[in-house]
Parts: sequence; C-alpha cells; structure tokens
Amino acid sequence: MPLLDVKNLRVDLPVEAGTLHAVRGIDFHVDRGEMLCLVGESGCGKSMTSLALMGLLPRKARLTADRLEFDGIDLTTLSERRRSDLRGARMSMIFQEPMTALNPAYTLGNQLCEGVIRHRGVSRREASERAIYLLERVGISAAKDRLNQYPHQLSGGLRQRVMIAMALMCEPDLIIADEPTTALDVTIQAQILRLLRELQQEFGTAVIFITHDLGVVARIADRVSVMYAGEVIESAPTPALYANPGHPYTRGLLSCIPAPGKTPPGSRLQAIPGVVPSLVGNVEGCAFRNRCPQAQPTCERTPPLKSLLDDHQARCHFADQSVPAPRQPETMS
Amino acid sequence: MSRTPPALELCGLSKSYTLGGGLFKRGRSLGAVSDVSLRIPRGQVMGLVGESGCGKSTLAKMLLGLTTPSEGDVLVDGKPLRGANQKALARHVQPIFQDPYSSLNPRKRISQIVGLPLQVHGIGTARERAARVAETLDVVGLPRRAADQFPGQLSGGQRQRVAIARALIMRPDIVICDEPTSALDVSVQAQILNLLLDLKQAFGLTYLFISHDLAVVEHLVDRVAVMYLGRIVEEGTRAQIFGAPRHPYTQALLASALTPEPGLGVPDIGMGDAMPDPSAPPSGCAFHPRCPRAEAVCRQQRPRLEDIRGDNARVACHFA
Amino acid sequence: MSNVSPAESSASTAGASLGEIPLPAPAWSRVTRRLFGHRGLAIGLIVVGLAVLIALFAPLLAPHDPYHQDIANRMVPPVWHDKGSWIHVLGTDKLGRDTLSRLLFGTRISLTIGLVVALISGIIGTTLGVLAGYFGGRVDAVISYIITTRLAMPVVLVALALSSLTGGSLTTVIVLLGLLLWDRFAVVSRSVTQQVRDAEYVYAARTLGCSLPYILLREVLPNIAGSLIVVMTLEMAHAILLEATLSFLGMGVQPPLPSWGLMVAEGKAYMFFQPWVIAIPGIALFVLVLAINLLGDGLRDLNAPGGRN
Amino acid sequence: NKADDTLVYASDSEPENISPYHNNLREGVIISHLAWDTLIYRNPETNAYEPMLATEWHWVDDTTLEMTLRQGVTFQNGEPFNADDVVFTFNYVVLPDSKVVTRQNTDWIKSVEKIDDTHVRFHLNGPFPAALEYLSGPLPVFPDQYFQKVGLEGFSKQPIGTGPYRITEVTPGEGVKMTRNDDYFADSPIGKPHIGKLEFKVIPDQDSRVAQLMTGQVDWIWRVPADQAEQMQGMPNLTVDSGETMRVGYISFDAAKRENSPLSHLEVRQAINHAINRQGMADNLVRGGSRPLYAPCFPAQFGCETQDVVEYDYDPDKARQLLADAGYGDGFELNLYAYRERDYAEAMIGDLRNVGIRVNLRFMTSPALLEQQRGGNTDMSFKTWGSYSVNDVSAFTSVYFGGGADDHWQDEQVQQWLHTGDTSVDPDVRKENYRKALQRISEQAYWAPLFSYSTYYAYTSDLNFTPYPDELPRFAEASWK
Amino acid sequence: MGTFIIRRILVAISVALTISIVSFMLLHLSGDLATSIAGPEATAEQVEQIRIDYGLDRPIVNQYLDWLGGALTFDFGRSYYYQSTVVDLIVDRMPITLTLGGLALALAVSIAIPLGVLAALKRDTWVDRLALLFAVVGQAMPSFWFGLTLIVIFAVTLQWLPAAGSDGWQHFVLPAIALGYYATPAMMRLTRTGMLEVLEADYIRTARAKGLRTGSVIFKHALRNAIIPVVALAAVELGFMLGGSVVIESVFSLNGLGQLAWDAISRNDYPVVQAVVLIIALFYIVLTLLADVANAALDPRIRTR
Ligand SMILES: Nc1ncnc2c1ncn2[C@@H]1O[C@H](COP(=O)(O)OP(=O)(O)OP(=O)(O)O)[C@@H](O)[C@H]1O
Ligand SMILES: Nc1ncnc2c1ncn2[C@@H]1O[C@H](COP(=O)(O)OP(=O)(O)OP(=O)(O)O)[C@@H](O)[C@H]1O
Ligand SMILES: [Mg+2]
Ligand SMILES: [Mg+2]
Repeated sequence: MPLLDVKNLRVDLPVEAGTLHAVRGIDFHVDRGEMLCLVGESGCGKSMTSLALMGLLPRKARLTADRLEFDGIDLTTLSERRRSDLRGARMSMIFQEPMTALNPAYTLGNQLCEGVIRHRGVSRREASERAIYLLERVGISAAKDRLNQYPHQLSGGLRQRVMIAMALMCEPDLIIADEPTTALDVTIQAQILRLLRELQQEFGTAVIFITHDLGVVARIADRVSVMYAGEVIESAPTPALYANPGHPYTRGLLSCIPAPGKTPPGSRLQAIPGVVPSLVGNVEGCAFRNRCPQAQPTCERTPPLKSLLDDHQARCHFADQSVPAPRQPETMS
Repeated sequence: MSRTPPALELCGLSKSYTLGGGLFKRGRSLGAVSDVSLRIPRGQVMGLVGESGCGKSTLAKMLLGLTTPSEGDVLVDGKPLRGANQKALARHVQPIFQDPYSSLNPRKRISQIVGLPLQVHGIGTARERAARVAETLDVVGLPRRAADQFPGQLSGGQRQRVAIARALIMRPDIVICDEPTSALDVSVQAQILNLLLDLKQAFGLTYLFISHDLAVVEHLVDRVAVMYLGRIVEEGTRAQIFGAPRHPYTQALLASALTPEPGLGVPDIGMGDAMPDPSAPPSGCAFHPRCPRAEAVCRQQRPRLEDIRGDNARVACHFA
Repeated sequence: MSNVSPAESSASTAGASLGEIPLPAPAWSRVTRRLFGHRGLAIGLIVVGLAVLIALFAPLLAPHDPYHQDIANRMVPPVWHDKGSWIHVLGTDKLGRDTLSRLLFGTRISLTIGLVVALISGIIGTTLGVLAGYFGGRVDAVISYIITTRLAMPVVLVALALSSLTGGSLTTVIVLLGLLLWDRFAVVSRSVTQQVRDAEYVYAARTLGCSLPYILLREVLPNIAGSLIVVMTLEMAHAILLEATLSFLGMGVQPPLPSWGLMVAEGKAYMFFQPWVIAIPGIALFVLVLAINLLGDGLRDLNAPGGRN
Repeated sequence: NKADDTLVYASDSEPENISPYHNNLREGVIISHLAWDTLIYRNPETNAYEPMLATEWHWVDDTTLEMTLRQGVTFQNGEPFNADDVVFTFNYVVLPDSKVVTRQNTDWIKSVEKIDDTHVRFHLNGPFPAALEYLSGPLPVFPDQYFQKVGLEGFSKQPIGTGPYRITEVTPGEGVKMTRNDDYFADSPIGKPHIGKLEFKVIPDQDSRVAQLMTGQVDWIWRVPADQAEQMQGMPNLTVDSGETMRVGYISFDAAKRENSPLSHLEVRQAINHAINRQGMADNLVRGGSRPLYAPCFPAQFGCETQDVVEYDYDPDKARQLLADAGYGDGFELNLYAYRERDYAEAMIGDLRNVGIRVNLRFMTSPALLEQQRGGNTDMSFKTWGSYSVNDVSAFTSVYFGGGADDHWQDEQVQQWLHTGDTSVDPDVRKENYRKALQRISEQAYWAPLFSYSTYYAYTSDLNFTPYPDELPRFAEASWK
Repeated sequence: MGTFIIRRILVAISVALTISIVSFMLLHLSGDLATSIAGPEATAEQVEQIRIDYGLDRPIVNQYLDWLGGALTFDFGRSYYYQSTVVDLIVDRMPITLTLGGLALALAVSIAIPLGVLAALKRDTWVDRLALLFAVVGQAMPSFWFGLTLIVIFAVTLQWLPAAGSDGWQHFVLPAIALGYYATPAMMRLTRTGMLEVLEADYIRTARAKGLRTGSVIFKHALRNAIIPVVALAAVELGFMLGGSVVIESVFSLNGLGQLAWDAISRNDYPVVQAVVLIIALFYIVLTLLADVANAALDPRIRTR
C-alpha cells in the first residue's frame, strides 16, 4: 500500500470571474522512501496540490477527491483537530519562500521546538537537543547559538536549512517540499538538494518535491509527474521521462532549456508558443492543444491516460505513437 | 577593436552604502562594489554571474545612472557618464529588469508605457509616436491590440516583451539585463532569450547580461565576468570560463549547476555554509574562508585581477 | 497528418476557452459592476452623492430662508411631535429658524469643510510623505521629525488656542484644520511610497530621464492613490467632526452659518428636554460620516490588487 | 443636600483668588459675603444702609467719613475685630502693590486713620457720594494680624473672615468648602446661618450642571438658560425661580478712528437701534423678568435718570429708511464681536440682516475681545455689564463714557457731566448731570443698550431660598424645609 | 538596542525642543499678553506695569530662553490667573487626566483587539460586519454627543452612575467609555487588517503545517505580529486622549489637564497653556518612545537593525 494515495483530486477557487479549477482531477501515489517530483509551468497547480495534501488550502478553496489517503487515513473526512495531529508529526512541508516562512518575532529555537513539544510531549530540553542535532545535520555550524537567533539574522540559505530541520523534527513519514530552492543561487541550491537526498535515504522518508527546474528533477527524483493546467499529463520514472517523454508538453519543456554541449551557444532555443489556458471555467478536450505542434481535431476530445512502458503514463491521444519530428523554431511570436 | 572605443568601459568602479545612518548618526559602510574594471566591446554580450548579494545589481544601477559611483568612472562610447544627464544617457543605455510584474506601472496602458521614452525626449508628434510604438511592438512580437491593454492583463512573457519594447524604442546601443528571465519559467524564458538574440543580430546591440542561471549565460554570452563580494574574481571568454575555470569560486559555481541529466546526483562542492558579511569582508582574498585551496597568503594578501597568461582572460587568485 | 502547421492547428482546434488572454470586459462596465456589486460602496456613493446634490441645490430644496428668524415661533418641535406642524417639518431652533432649511444649507458647510480640509491636508501631507518616502535618508529623517513634531502637538488644544485668538470663522476653521490634519496623509503616503519607490517601473522611468515631478506625479502618485483615497475619506469625516467639536467649545464656524457641527453643538443645551434638536443634525452627521466611511472602505476594496492577472 | 446638611451649589467659573479683593467674579462676591462681613449692610429689600461691623457713621466733611466699630466681634480664628483690622485692610488695598483687581472699588479711598480701638476715619481722594454703597458691597474687612503673618498667598489658601461661614478648603479648579461659623456675632443683620455646610463646586459645562442637579449631586444652580429652566419647572423635586438682575446687555459702537465707517453716521447707529427687537428678545430669549433698556445704566441704580432718553422702538422700516438716508440703502457689511450668549448675538444678527446690514459674528474670549477693542479693531461689540452690583450709576455709565480706556467716543461734554455727577455730594446735582449725559448718549446713539438680564435659579425643593435682583444669592439666609 | 534607544531619545529631545518653541511662539506672537493679563478694568499704566512685572518687555528670545530654562527644572512659572505655580496646578490635575486616559485606553484596547481578531477570523460574516458597524458608529459620533447621551441614559434616567465629578472609580466609568470609544475604531480596524495580513503570511502557514493548535497559531504566532502597529497606534491614541480629553472632561466636569488647558486658553493664562501643551507633547513623546521600545521587544528585527 502506498504511503499517500490520491485519486481525482480537485481544487476549486471562487474568483471574480467564476470558479477557477486550479487542480482538475489528478491521480498520483507516493511510496515510503520515494522521491516524487512534480514539475510544470508556473500556475499549473503544483502548490495547490501540495497545500491540498496538507490541508492548508486558502480559506475559500474547495477540495474534492475520490480518494485522499495517507497511510490508510482518509484525509477528506478528517476533522481539523485530528488533521493538526498529523501535520508536522507525520507529514510536514517545506515552503517555497525561506525569507518569509519563519515568524520574525520568535527565536529559531522556539519555532523549531514547538512542533515536537506539541506532538511528542517532550520537554523543552529534549526538544532543543533534537533541534541542535538536526541543525548540525543540515550543515549549520554552532547550532546551539543559532537557537537563540532570530530569522532575520540568517541568510536565505541558512533559513531554508532551518525550514528543512523543522520539517524533520518529528521524523515525519512524508515531506512535501514546494520549490525550496528557487530563491537561492546555485551553490546553495546544490547544498540543500544533497542534504534532502541524504536525509531521505537515511530516514526512509517519502518526499514530494515540487519544482520547475528540470535540471534539479533529473538529479534527485525517483519518479516525475508533469502537470499542465491543473492536470497530471505525464508520469514516469525519471530516466524514462528524460529518455522518452510521452507528452508533447514534456518534450517542449525539455527542449526549451539550453543544454551545454547539446544546444550550440547563441543558437535559437526551442520555445512553446502561446500561453496557458485560463483555468476559470471548464476546459474541454486537451488543454495543451492550442500550443501543441501535433494537435489534431481529435484533441478536442479529452485525451485518455495512456500507459507506455513500465509505470509510464501520458495523457495524450498520440502518446503511444512515434514521436514526430520537432517543429521548426518559431519566429518571434 | 582597440581603435573604436568599447561600447561600455568601467574603470575602477566602486560603490559603498552607508548602513543604519540617520540624522544623528553615521552608519557602517558596506562596499557593495569594489574596484571593478571591465570593457564591453560593441555588439558583444557580457555575462555577469555571482552569488546573490555580491553586487551585480548595484553595478547595473551605476551603469544606468540610478546611483552614482563612490569612485571610478563609466565610459559610454568613450565618453564619461559622470556629469552626463540622465536624459542624454537614456539614449545610449537602457535596462531590462528582472521582474516583469513590477517593472511596468500597473496603471498605465501598454502604449503609454512603450511610448513614454519618446514622450520624455519630445520625439515626434503624437501620431508618429503611436506609429513607432506599433512598430516596436511588432519587433518584440506582441500583437498590436496589446497596446490598449494594461500590464495586469498580460502574461509574464508578454510583459517582459513590453519591457523590452520600452527599452528598445529609443534604439539604445547598450542594454543592461538584470536577471531578465529568472522570474519566468523555462518555456517563456526560451522565448525571451530568442528575442534578445534576434535583436542583437538585427540592431547590433551590446548587452550586459546578469544571471544566476549558468546554462542560460553559457548559451547567450560572448564573455563572462564572475563576481564575488563586490569584486570581479575572474573574467574571460565563454570558452575560457566554462571550459577551464581557474578561480576556485568559478569552479564551485560551475560544479553546482545542475544539467538535466538523470542519475548524476547532486555534486558535493565542499564550500561550507558561511556566507560572508559584506559589511565586514574577510581579509586578503575574500573567498579564503570558503576556499578548499586557501593558504596563509590568501588570508593576508588580496590577489590582483590580472591577465596572467596573456590570453585576454583575467583572474584574481594566488594559485591561478 | 502529424505535420499540420501550428498556426492552422491552433486556429482549427482551439476551443473558445483556450484562446489567448481573455479580453477583459470594457473598463466602464467593469467599474460600474464593481461599484454596485459592492453594497457598502454603493450605499456610500448614493448617500454622499445625495449630500452633494443637496448642497448644490439647497436654495431650491429649502422650504424657508435658513436665516429668517421669528423668535415668537421658536423651538417648534418637528412634525411627528404632538405640537409639531407641517410648516416646519423638522421644527424650528431657538431663534425660530427652520431646522430643515438650516440642515439643507448646513450640508454645504459641512461638506465644504470635509472636502477642503481633506484637500489641504492631503496636499501638505502627501507632499511631505511622498518626498520622505521617495528620497529616504536625510530627507526622510527631517520629514519624519516634522511629522513626529506635528503628532506630538495636542491638536485640539492648539486649534482651540489659535481659534480663540482669531475668533473662529469658516475660513479660519478650514485653514486651521487643513494645517493640522495632514499627519495621517504624511504617514501613510510615506510608507506606501517606500514600497513603490523600489518598484522597477520607477527605476525604468528614471533611466528614461523622466523628470522628478513626472516620476512623483505620474508614476508614484497613481500607485499610492488607493491608500490616499481611504485616508482622505477618513480625514473628511474627521474634519467634519472636529469642526463640530470646535463648535461645541464655541470656537468653530460662526453663526448664523448653519454648519451641522454647530447645530449639534447648539442642540446640546436642549438634550434633556428637546432631544430632537440635537438628534436631527446628529443623525445627519452620523449618516454622512458613515457613508463617507463606507465609500472609503469600498474604494479601498475596489483598489485592492485582486491578484496579478 | 438636606440629609447631610450640606448645600452644594455650582457655577461655571471659580474666582482666581479667594481673597475678595483679588478677583472680580460673581462667584467670588458670593463667597466674600459668606466668609467676610462689610462695615455697612445694605438691606436688599429696602435698600437702606444698616449697621454691620460698623455701628454708626457720619460725614465729617465732603472727604472724611468717621465710623464707630462694633465690639465683641471675633474673626473665625479667634482674633478680635477692632480698628486695626479696618485700618490695615483699607490702607493695604489702596497700595499699588496689593494688586487689587478692581481698582475703582477702592481708589476713592485715600487712607484710613485709627482714632481709637472702636473709631476710624476714612479720608477720601475727593468727594465720593457713592462711598456708603461701596462700603456695603465689595469691601470686606480682613484680620490684620493673620494676614500679615501669612501674606496674600497664605491667605488665599486659608482665608479668615468674620462672616457667617468659615472656609475650610479651597481646591483650585474644583471648588470651596465651608462650614457654619457658630460664633457668628448675634446682632448681624444677616442673622444666624441655618445650614451646617456649604460647598461650592465649579462645573464649567452648563448641561453637566443641570445633569448633576437632576441626579442630586448638586442642590442649587443658577444662570440656567431660560428654555431649560422652563422645562425644569415641571419637575417635582426641583424649584425654579427667576428674577431680573443688574446686568445689562448692550451693543457698543466704535467709529472713532474710522472716518469712512458706516457707524460714523448717526443715522446708521440710530437705524441699528431701531432694527433690534429688544422687546422680542427680552420676552422670548432672555425671559425671567428681563426688560428692554435704552440707556447705559440699570434702572434701579442711583442716577439712572432716563426720562429724556430716546427710546428707539423696534421699527425695521424706519431703520431701513434711516440707512437709506445715510446713503446705505444697499446695506453694508459689519463685524459683531461677542464673548457670551451666542444665541442673543445671533438673534441681533438676524434682526440686522433684516434691514440689510450683513453682520459677521466674531466670537472670542472676553480678554481677547477686550484686547481687540482697546486696539480699536472692533466696530461693533455685544457686551454686558453688571456694575459689580453697585447701585450707583457711577459704576456703569462713567466707566464707559467717563473718558477711560473703554470710552470709544470721548465726548467731552458727556465726560464733564459724568464727572460732576460722580463727584458731587448733592443728590439733585448728581441726578441732573446724569440725566443730561444719558440723554446725549441716547440721542447720539453711541450705544445700543438692549435689555436687562435675568437669572434663573434651579434648586432642590428641600431648600428655602430667596433670590434678589442684585444677583447675590444669600446662602446664609437659606434653610432646609 | 542601545544605539537604537539613544537615537530615539535624541530625536525625542529635538522634537520636544521644537514643540517648546512652537508652543511658546504660538501664544506670544498672537496678541498683546499684557493687555489680556491686565484684564478688562486695567488702565494703560497698569498694563505697562504688568508688562514690566511679567518681563514681557524683554526680547522674545530672552523670554523664551528663560522659560525654557525654567521648564527644564519643571518650573513653568506662575499662573497669571491662579495664585499658584503652574507645576502645582499641573500636578494636581494630572492624576485625573492620566486615570481617564489610562482607563479609556485600557478599555479601548481590551475591546478593540479581541474584536479586531474576531472580525479577522470571521471575515465577511455577520460578526465582521457588526464589528465594522461598531467601528463606524464610533467614528461618526461626536464625542460630546456620545458623552451626553451616556449621561442622559446612565446618570439621569437610570441613575446607575454619577454624571460628573472625580471622587471615585464610578465617576470615571462613563467618561472612560466615552473617550475610549473614540479610540476603539481605529485600533480595531488596524488589528483586523493586521490580522488579515498576518494570517496570510507564510509563517502562519508554517505554524499550521507544524500541526500547532488553532489557538496557538492565532495568539502566539499571528497576534504578536499583528499588534505591532496597534501598539504604535495605541501610543498615539493615548497621546491624543491626553490632549483631546478637553471635551470629555468638560462634559463630565472632570478637573483634568484638558479642562485646565481649556480654561487657561479662555483666560489667556499663557504660562499654563504653554506648560500643558508641552507636558502633553512630552507625554506623547515618552509614550511613543516606550511604544518603539515595546515594538522592538515584540519585533526583534527593529532591535538589531
Ligand atoms: N488564493 C488564490 N485565489 C485565487 N486563485 C489562486 C490563488 N492561489 C493560486 N491561485 C491560482 O491557482 C492556480 C494554481 O496556482 P499554484 O500556486 O498551485 O501554481 P504553481 O504551480 O505552484 O505555480 P508556481 O510555479 O508559480 O508556484 C494559478 O492559476 C493561480 O493563479
Ligand atoms: N540601497 C542599499 N543600501 C544598503 N545596502 C545595499 C543597498 N542596495 C544593495 N545593498 C547591499 O549591497 C550588496 C550588493 O547588492 P546587489 O543588489 O547589488 O546584489 P546582487 O548581486 O544583485 O544580488 P541578487 O543576485 O540577489 O540580486 C548587498 O549586500 C546588499 O545588501
Ligand atoms: Mg507554487
Ligand atoms: Mg540583483
């Protein structure tokens, strides 16, 4: 049984113009010790999905799901109180923005310890010891002194590591990391990623890692789900996805990034023309068809989820057909 | 190449900020940029990379005349920028900023935004200006009807195009790009990069291109300068820097870049976590506390940025 | 089959919902929809609009000359009272002047005070605040010091001291309040400007060589206008009430000008036995201030960024 | 209240200094008569002078008055009352250093001489016919030894007199507490006081006073606005009384330095006199016994000879006609300065507006107004005068037309008449001169005298209280029912 | 923290100096003091005498410096009106104004903050709207009207509480309500906005993600940050209450500083007016200083900046 099992998850947000379907029926599952990466363009619903899992959706958001189970517990019917027993203890989250995710008014020690004191009922001393241990594990020197510092006294990289330590305080079974490195520069990013990978292997924690940096995905993920306009349009083990992307959007993404050694410097890059459809109201048919080089009239029908090789699915009418030649680069549109 | 003056030349440029000063108190001084010298020849793209907070944006602001340097000079086409007025400068140097959301006034129509430079410089009649705007929107690949919209009604990629159109309408020689794509996702980024390259070819523009994304820098630039704590630590052609980096910081930087190659894992760059405090930089070589190769001399002496090998590449390291 | 050109394919297959950025509804209809979709705002707008109309057309609406006195017929109660009469619907005051007419004419004075004071103090405060916020550093230090000094002065006392020396009059009250009430504008515009100052569009304008006035007036001001409108409505209410307070202490607008504040102040003597004398202008004042507040809140909501796109 | 034998009375202002010579407030006068005695008593009903601290007096000549003092009277601190006290008090108050507030109360005295322990002699600066009136009013006697010991400052904190009540506590801003002087001399024309304790409370806000009277925190208030007073009449536990007072409301004109001022035209001043509905204001606004007046004096005052005074009746048409005659047919604009009773001022403005004079009200505090006036900046002021309850025209007309700082017109003829009246000892000469002065003042319409004021008193029905027209409530005579 | 406080103190001192100049000039330049002190009956010579007695004939700068010199040792001279020193007067009246202001502020804070929090939590429900109505009513009602209405209802009609005076705690209830209500709306609205903003903040989500209980999230994490501006405002409001209590003091015949100042103004008792203006300004300055320090304690970012 997977640790987390999601079937037909939907998140709707009422907005001025109608209802915004931020997440439009997605399925996925995560096993213990597994690292699942969620990728996709900005605004495709990645953060909404993770917040839905944590039960931290915005006030007005509405969530429905055929199944939303964490270790056999049905999350859709869980009371807020029981839910808060789970949060932080068995599933925890690392947020996108390290600069603002810590409360400026309290010391790191206070913020690190309060969760474990609440969930495990340990003493302040014990909690501090665990915090120090974890801070050292995430590579922060002089951890003991850090406990008395305030967030603003730390650099972004340090804060992000504190967030990671905080997520680990109760040894959760699942960590959801929402773009934890986009705000950081490459050297710090590399440090943090390594750390996450190590900790995960050590504790057997399952991780959902959200990013739109395909370089990062390639290096750390066990499996990848690609999202587009609120749907998972492709899902595969990492090597398979890179070797043999099944959805034109995935192919488009991969070809957009300049790959040193492959893309000649100064040459034109591939780009996906057009813009993401509005998620307000219903989207009929394939959401990608207006940008898709291979679009056909059939695409006006909703594409089925087609299975490719082992554990590799793509939501495209033509996923199982041979990959057509890449389209000519576009000129300025 | 040495005859005609370079499009942009920085001579010993420095900028320090005063921190925490007030009416009654002198603050500490923070050297955001120290003694930076660079030449960007006409028609070339110069990349500028470095850790966040190392002074890249400050440098860009000085080139744009948004802050005055504490020391040193900027020469545009061989003429000093100091003393030149902002309006005159605007005809030569234009920026493209990082954030396509905050760089456009949300309360103005696209046509007003793009036409503003012409209006400020009193170029043409209203009708001529409108024509120029339409033309420029074509150049950056925006539909004409965008002219009547507000920035809030455009996507990030489209907004960044508006910003580019505004920068280009005066036909500047030099465009300063400060992380122009870091807020965009890869597919939009590709569109913008393509556009920048096209424009360079079409108009012979000179770019200073600041970015964190090494893959993008490598794709786009002719030469690269690497900054660390306000100073340039290495400078050379793309091939020199990406092919054979000589400064340990450049090496660490390149090693940290993650290419989309599954299975390679995340490399260990072994650089410690201590981001130095820019208001109290380490003695000697500023990088020594984090440098795997540091020795006593690094603590005492600051290495000079020199063209050691005579291959037109400069590096500031005792062991290069 | 797999080689259809992208242009054709999108033309032929894109559903209506997949088009480009949806064209927004025309600005005006959107504005009206939001105006009237927002109940508080609609109420505020209607009431304030009504008050403006009353102020403009007071001479046409008023049943009597508001200055005409008839001391033999003083203190006539309003029509719903046993001794009331339809001749003076809201009764007469202590000099036998028609309350309704005075109330209608009083709209002029109270609205003028509110508007002009808000305008004067708005100009002073916004100028100071924007300059402090935009330039920062020493300019900010100096202006902040001015603001603090102003905040430290007990306004009511100073206003009283000054107006008791000069003898109140409409102009004095307006000038005095205008010169004293700019603090909130300054504080608010300073902090909002600080946020806007570092917006890249301001940098962009500077790199284009736009003049300082242009930047402050055309780039900065429109973007802080939202907060300023709210402060403005607050200050309007504040000024109207402060005038009432000054009048209460005998130092406000001078009779026979019928300001609402003055009417309330005069009515105070009759609170115990003829409560309507104070209640009528009091309720008018209350409704107007309420409406101005609703208007301000509504405008703030209207101006609030509803997400980036 | 009755239960604790304490009468709490409230008013809006407090004397700046409890010493009667060092304040000029009505509240101070009330306290003065409670805690101190004067040499002579004027019977408020008969207006006859009766013995008080002095048992006898006679004029030695025009400028010398000899008095015989009462024996056996002691001050509240036990100090016996004798000629030294009288000599000290009056020689002290005429000193410039004594900082007496109302100089004209005392500046007719040159010195006082002790003859023996029970006899003193007043030497006057000149003939002063109103001397007895003053001696029975604002001139109480201080204890010489005590005063010299504590000085003015100490005295104002712990005042001592011979009066029916002893002041026990003075709290600036709050009020004054008094207890009955059980050793009060038996032959006093006031008689033994009835109520055990008095408390004077300063309550500046009119409506607060009313509220506190209604809640029983206060037993007696006065100067209740007519409207409120009439409504309070209906309340079972309250008694409302009213009576005319010596206070006179008037409009003064000042065209002295303004050649082109409309007010320099006699017709204009007359027009204003005709335009104001005195009767209407007295009947509808002031009420409580108020009546229209046409001369700058209160009718009961000695010398208020109004038989030849022009009575400007309320006649707007005539006023308009006069204005037209003066060349102001289209009206003109004018300021009216005022410091109290804004509604009266407003009513006048309404009346003037009715004949085409557009008037702006300039309302300010009375010191500010005075300063403006003395600076010659006021064209027209609505003011009042209470004559310090002195029943003599010299305390009114002469103040404003006798050539002093507040004589805007400086009419030498009027000044001459008034001077003669003020200094003559022959009552008929005095009357004749005052008559002429008043006649000329009214003919020239230098002023527009308006009406006498009234006062409404409201107090708990448990109290026996009699009001007098001299605006001096006599709590020493009051008693519980 | 040390330098922060020292800097704040320096600013405070210069503000106080400025106010002293302003309040001094305000009254001295606006008319002839001697005439107004001398009173209605004075002759020209008496006025001259007073001018000399009170030192009003000397250059204004000297007069100011003397006055300031005195003020530094809390010697504000003698009242022109009362026979006592200004300090005595102020010391007498201060307790009443402070009690009233303190009570009113306590009342305002204890209503405004919980109500603001509630309105934010129940945003857009009837609770929120009711709170808004409550706030607007408070803003729209002239305080004297409200004060008198309270008197009519609670003192005259119901006879629950005394209408005026300052003899016991009962006397302060109505005025504190009247004065406090005036300050409540702004603080309540600010708390509400602050809470709404803070509740959207990332660190609140972090706190919830840690599984903390709702109470702990709201009161520990949200409120502490949301009330930072409220603390600053509360200090301003208290300053305003001290200076603006004239009306309430007059309605309830409380004999406080406001009343003193108002009486002094109408009597042209300039030493008192000047001293009260300066004292109230000093109060304000000290209070904002304290509020700043309190904020620094609440918000460590300020402390170490
Ligand atoms: N509070 C909100 N109210 C209304 N719409 C929202 C809200 N938050 C997010 N959305 C919309 O929901 C959609 C999904 O947002 P989400 O944050 O999940 O995207 P994302 O994939 O995480 O993007 P990014 O990479 O930029 O973080 C977007 O279209 C966004 O505009
Ligand atoms: N106005 C300012 N006042 C004081 N210090 C400043 C100011 N602007 C920048 N700095 C400091 O100067 C240094 C350089 O800043 P700069 O913005 O140039 O860095 P950057 O290299 O552009 O970083 P990033 O990659 O994050 O944009 C930083 O330490 C920054 O904190
Ligand atoms: Mg996201
Ligand atoms: Mg930067």
